[in-house]
Amino acid sequence: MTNLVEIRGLTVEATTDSGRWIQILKGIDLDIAAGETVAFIGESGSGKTTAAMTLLGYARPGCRISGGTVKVDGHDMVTLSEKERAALRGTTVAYVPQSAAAAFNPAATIMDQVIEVTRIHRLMPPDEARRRAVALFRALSLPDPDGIGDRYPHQVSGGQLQRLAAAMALIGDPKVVIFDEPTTALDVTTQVEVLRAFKAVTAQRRIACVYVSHDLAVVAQIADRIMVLRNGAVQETGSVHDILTRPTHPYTKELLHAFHPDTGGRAALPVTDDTAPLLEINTLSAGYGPPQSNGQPLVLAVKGVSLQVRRGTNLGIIGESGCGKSTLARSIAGILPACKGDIQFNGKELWHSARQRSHDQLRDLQIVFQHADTALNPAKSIEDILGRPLTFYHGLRGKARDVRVDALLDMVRLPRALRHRRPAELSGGQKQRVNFARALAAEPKLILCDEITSALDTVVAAAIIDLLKELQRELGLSYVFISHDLSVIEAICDEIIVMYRGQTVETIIPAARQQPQHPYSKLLFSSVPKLDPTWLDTLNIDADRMRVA
Amino acid sequence: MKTYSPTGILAARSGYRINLVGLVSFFVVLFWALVALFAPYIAPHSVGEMVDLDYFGPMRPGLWLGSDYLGRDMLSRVIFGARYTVGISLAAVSIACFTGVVLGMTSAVLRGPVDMVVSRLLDALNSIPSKLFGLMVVAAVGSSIPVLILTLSVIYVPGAYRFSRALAVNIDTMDFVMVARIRGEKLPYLIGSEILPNILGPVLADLGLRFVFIVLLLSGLSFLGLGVQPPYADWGALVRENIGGLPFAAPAVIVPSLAIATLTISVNLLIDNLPQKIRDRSAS
Amino acid sequence: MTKTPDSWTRTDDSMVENAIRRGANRRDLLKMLLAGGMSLPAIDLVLGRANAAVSDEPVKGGALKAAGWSSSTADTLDPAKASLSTDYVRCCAFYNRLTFLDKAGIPKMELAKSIDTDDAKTWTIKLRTGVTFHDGKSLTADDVVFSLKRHLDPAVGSKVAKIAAQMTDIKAADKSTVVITLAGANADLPTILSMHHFMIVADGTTDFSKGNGTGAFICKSFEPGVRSIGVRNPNYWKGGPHVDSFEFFAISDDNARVNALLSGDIHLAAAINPRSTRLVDGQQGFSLSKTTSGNYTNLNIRLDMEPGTRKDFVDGMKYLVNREQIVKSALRGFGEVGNDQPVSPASPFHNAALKPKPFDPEKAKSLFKKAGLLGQSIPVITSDAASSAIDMAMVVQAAGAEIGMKLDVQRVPSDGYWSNYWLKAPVHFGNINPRPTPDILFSLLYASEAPWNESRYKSEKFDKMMLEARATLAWEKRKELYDQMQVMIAEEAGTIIPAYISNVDAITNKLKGLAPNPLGGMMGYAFAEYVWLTA
Amino acid sequence: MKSRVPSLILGRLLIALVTLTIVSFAVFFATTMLPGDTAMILLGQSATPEAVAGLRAAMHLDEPALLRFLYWIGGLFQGDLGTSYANQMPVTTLIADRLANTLKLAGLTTLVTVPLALTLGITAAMWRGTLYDRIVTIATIGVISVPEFVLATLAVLVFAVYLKWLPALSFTYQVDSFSGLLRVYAMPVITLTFVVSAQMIRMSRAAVIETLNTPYVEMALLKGASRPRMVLRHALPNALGPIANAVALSLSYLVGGVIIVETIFNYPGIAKLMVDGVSTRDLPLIQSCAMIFCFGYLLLITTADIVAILSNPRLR
Repeated sequence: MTNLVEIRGLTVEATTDSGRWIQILKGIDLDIAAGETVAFIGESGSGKTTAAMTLLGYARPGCRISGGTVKVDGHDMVTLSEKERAALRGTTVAYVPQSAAAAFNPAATIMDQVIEVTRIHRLMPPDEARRRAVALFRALSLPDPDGIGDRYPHQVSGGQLQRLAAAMALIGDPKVVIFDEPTTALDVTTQVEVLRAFKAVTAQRRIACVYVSHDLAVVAQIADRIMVLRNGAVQETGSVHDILTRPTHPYTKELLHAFHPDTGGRAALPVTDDTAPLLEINTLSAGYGPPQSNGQPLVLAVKGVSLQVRRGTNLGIIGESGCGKSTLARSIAGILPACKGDIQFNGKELWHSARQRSHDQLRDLQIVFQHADTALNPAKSIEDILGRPLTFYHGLRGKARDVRVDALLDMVRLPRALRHRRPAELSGGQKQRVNFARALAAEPKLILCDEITSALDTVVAAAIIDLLKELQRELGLSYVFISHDLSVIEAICDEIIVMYRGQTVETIIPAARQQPQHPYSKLLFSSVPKLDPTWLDTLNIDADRMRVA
Repeated sequence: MKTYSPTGILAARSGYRINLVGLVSFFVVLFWALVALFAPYIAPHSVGEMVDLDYFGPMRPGLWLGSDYLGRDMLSRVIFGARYTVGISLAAVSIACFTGVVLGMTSAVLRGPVDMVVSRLLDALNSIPSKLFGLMVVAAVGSSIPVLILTLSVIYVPGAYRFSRALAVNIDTMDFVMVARIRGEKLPYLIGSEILPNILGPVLADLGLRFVFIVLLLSGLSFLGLGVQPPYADWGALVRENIGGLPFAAPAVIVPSLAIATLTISVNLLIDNLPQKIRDRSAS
Repeated sequence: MTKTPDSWTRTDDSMVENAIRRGANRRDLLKMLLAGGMSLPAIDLVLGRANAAVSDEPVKGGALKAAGWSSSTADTLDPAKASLSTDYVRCCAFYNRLTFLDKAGIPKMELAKSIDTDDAKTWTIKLRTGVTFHDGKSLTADDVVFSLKRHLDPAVGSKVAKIAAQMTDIKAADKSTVVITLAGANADLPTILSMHHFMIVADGTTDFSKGNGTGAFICKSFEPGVRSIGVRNPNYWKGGPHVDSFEFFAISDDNARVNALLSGDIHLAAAINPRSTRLVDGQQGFSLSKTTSGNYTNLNIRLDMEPGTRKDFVDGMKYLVNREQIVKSALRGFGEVGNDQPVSPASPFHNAALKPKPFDPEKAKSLFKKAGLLGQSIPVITSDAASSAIDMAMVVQAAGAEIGMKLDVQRVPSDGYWSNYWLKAPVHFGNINPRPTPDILFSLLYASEAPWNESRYKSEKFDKMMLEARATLAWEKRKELYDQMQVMIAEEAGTIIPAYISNVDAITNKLKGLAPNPLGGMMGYAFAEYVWLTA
Repeated sequence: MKSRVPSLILGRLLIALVTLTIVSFAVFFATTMLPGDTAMILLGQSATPEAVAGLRAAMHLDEPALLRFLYWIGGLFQGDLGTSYANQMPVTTLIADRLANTLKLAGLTTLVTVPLALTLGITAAMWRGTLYDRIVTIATIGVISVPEFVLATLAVLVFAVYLKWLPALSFTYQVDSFSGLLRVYAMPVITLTFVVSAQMIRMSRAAVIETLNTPYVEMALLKGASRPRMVLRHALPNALGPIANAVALSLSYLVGGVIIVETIFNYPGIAKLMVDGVSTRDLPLIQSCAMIFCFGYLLLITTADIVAILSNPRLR
């Protein structure tokens, strides 16, 4: 049997600032048969996306394919001319990007972009292309398949865009489709729909797929075989079943282990009812836009939420994107002053706006943002980033400050040598640790963690959660943990609040093995992928119907 | 933006990547800076001395760059002109960019009424053509070097403001600014430590272009009577006063034109090709 | 001329001209010149020049275009307000005066048929008859009375109100006779009336934008600061100008003006920079018309302020000014060395016996030392506003530097110079336009109460002599008085007049009939009606 | 989704109006602060105290500045720009022809410059890093480094004096045919093209390069699109806002900044008119010209802002 894709001895190099070329893919061999789905799995920086892109004959700026062959449908993408490669892109090999929101041109209609492949390669007349596109929209179970193409990318949701990106890839009838982390940015409930749609369409057309992901559970639902990558080298290749049940390589084992986070390890709540709550919120409302005649903002994102956090305990807030959980965090932190309700912190009423809060109140309540990339000033060294709150809150300077910076780096398990680096030189996990260390530098009583693990790989995220737990034991902190990822929240929180459309629908205490009651909570909890390869096929919920309800 | 091939890299030993174009530009700028600094020691004649009975004289031994419209030594005049062109333009561009960038960042950080008022005022200022503004200033307060520098600065503040404000607004949306804000940081820290380092690159590139405009406007203003006092003259004024020699291809008009071109082009190429610290991720 | 063969001289040019006048045809001349060893292109050049010289018969027709050097929205067709050369040129084209000056500086009759007086105090002016304005109205004494009386009305803002003030009574004796009575005797009235401001306009005119006069051209369009176009007046009493139309505008940029001439866009570029002469000289088909009238740029030291109160300083400065070098470097030879007094060699009253001060830095140095000012920094205000003043300042400054006298030359904008610095700064430059008589110059510039007494020169003796000369009708006697007064100015006043500046107009050789005039360049601004264009 | 475009555009227009108001204040009071007495300057070398006082009264110069400002603003609203001090003509008459000339020159220059500059800028971005790109970039800086009076004079010397192809002066009334138009406008337009296009080239290049680095352009590449398609279909529409801004800034120069070109080609435009006004202290004229420049600038900038708003479908 001749394979559709044959990769032999593939190496890719990247240039460094000093102009040296270093190998980032170190000799990869892989065959993919027609209709087969192979998943590339590994942490970020493992080279999985780079490897997938070579199938298109493409290396990102600053990179080059330096050796080996990548035969796709008989053509060696490495040696073809740029023009010949362009002729195969979209028709033989197609690509579904990680973030469809960024990959759609904001200035053109969706339909124009979906059928662009047919225009570029003159595959069919525009009318026919449009009919085909609508059929694909329908097959991918997109709402309003006839009208959605006339909209602009910003007018449809992320999950829909991800499916539209798939339609864009499929319209040229490719033999191979590369899915580059297509569901990573989506809510779990949306992820289920998208995965189902992908699986159905590719199976029906017998398309060979490369599925790039760091999420083993997702991969388990969709792939036939798994290739595990680390540092540009293949660690292990095998069928899904083999990898899940008989992993041989240590890294694979680590990956699997990260999937069963240690929910224990936390003592039962040190229930001291006599102490007043650290944070208490009563009927808080907040939103965006200019105030209306009724005194409320134009868009009300949080509607009368009340909650309590006791000293030394953690509160989890879960919900899908747009449910108001981040807005809630921002109004607690005073970034977005609430329009109604009151916040009690450490026994005192807090001003709604951070500007009016006292120095001490600001210090005691820290917030850590989701994206360490934007939360760390790229122009400053780690030392400066960590040193500033020390100087600002505690007046530390010179030697004393240096000592404390080192202590903080130790605390978050980072080598001290990193202090002179800049954020761009760190990995995602390292950045998030720095981000967290900065909050610790203030020596706060409460830290608001806004989706701090969402952008991280499973293994890294698990490590961060472990770190948080450890620090809590040492420092007696409290966390408010905001996430859409149930496993993370379950791992660390004493109490979980489920938010839906700006309101709390349910409070769950994991230690009590309590099951969700509210239908939305049920959906949310059941949408979290399981490592079981049959999970997706046997799941009997209909997310779309649920959302309409 | 720069995708020069790695062959242009000269030295990696210093830990900085140095570009050949940048190096050459640096030496040209350095050359003019030294000329400006040591003008009195290297000029063969005094700047006002008439040494040639002819005018627009050709290059010849003793008068290496020919003579100007009054028969003065062009070499000496260009050497002294460097002082004014380099000095005034540098001072003006620094003041303009400093003021503009600080105001721009302040507006971006404070938003609201401050932004509104400053933006409108500077927009209004920007809408008055620069040469006419210069003319009005001369008419109102007369001409001297401080007035000249200040006028040139004022003219270019709105441009620097617009530019830096647009950049700063983008930076201001980043979470790290928000973190600093809810830490309780005040304006000077926010603009100086959080925003400025992140817009410095584009601001410098903009400064280079503005430098060119200031050098040119300086020559335009000398045309309106606002300029360096004779017998001294900046390069633009030298071109202007000797423009009559253009039909004869007199060195008196060509040399200062070339001087302007070499300086302005080098400043820009230098900024575009500043040495970059090598951050080698593979080394970690 | 650089393009002619070395052996070819002006005398040879005149030989060819003579041959043509005698009736030689082109073939004869070719033979003659080829025999003399000339190449064909060179011959063409010589023949062209000779032919041009010979064709001095006026030709009718053509559209004349000329460019002056300054114009603005303040341009006016009101003669009383005329202040720039551009205004004078237009006024000369559209209006007439009672008198005008010929090239020797002698007043000739224009609209006046005769001007008579017995005591130089009461003057009777007989007007020409049969002169009509452009709108068809005939010229009468009332028009003249109106035109002259306007200058006395402060609301008009006449530029010559001061001079006109001496006309205490102006009345029409009959339809064609005007009688003017002066406050005091003044023999120069016919010359005064030749000034451009005293152009005759129609009685009762308030709107001057039409340029309704008796002149050679009828105003077709006038846009202040842009241009004006006049067309031939078919009823012109002098018998009409040669050209069909006359367009005048200003090109303020020196090089642009010369380039416009060289590219054939205009026929005359007025007052070109001396340095541009080389460019025009080097081109075939163009020539220069040089007029040395009384225009001068002078260095003024106010005698009533430091450092001018120290006589030694003033004298020292007079020895420090290198007049020869100013003529050579700053004026490029287009000027004559001046002797520190305002009456130029173009005037019959010029005192040629008064020698210019020599350039003597050592003497200057000792005088400065005596004044106690050697080594001190003396500010000298200069500006582009006074022509060549900056270059002159450079020459004096360089000379001062040699002997250790530091002159701090301050260039100020030309805009506003005349109201802010001139007459005000202790040491500054001025620029004086030609005036037709010594009396006007003296009463304007040197009399104790003169409005523009640049150095604040005060001398009762001088004032008395001025009045005496004004009333003196005998030419010899006046000349004697004026000679003495010129010596007084040169020795006593603080005005250093290093040179009389030539006005150089560049013209295409197609333009004929242009001659110098003591009232200024472009034939005293009146060239349009006298010149003609050859094909 | 409700369209935000009308309210955004209205906002831009309001901002422009506010700026214009500030400008009118600034212009009026700045000009009245010019030293030198108008009456004295008008009378020139023959100003006597009586004559000056007479003229001042005749021109209402003796009234307080605030009152004159109100008169002036009132006049502006009725389209009356006042009467020129220098020659008693209505300023409207003085300006009308000059403004038309300025607009003609600006319009023609725009027609030449904008397509040229954008083509160069965009193609340089398209082939960035290549020899072509580097030549364009360096030539651009080189061109801006030459003073415009040198460019203009050189053009006259070459094309008018030596080659005699074109007239040295631009006589606007000689435009009676297309070739006449070319002859009259060729040199000023060429000179101005050099002056204003450099900035546009740089800015459009930078704006396109910025968008070329986005994921959707990479996506287009992975769909098999050619370079021109990536740039023209994907990068350019999203770079329209900054490009429009750069074009507007450059073009605003053409309204009031062309003194030198007007002087050298003797082109009767509005910039020279204002210079005249300053030297004769003709306040109504200066104020009117300044207002026209500011109005032109604001018009262009506001148009650019509106283009940016309209080109952004997220706001539609």
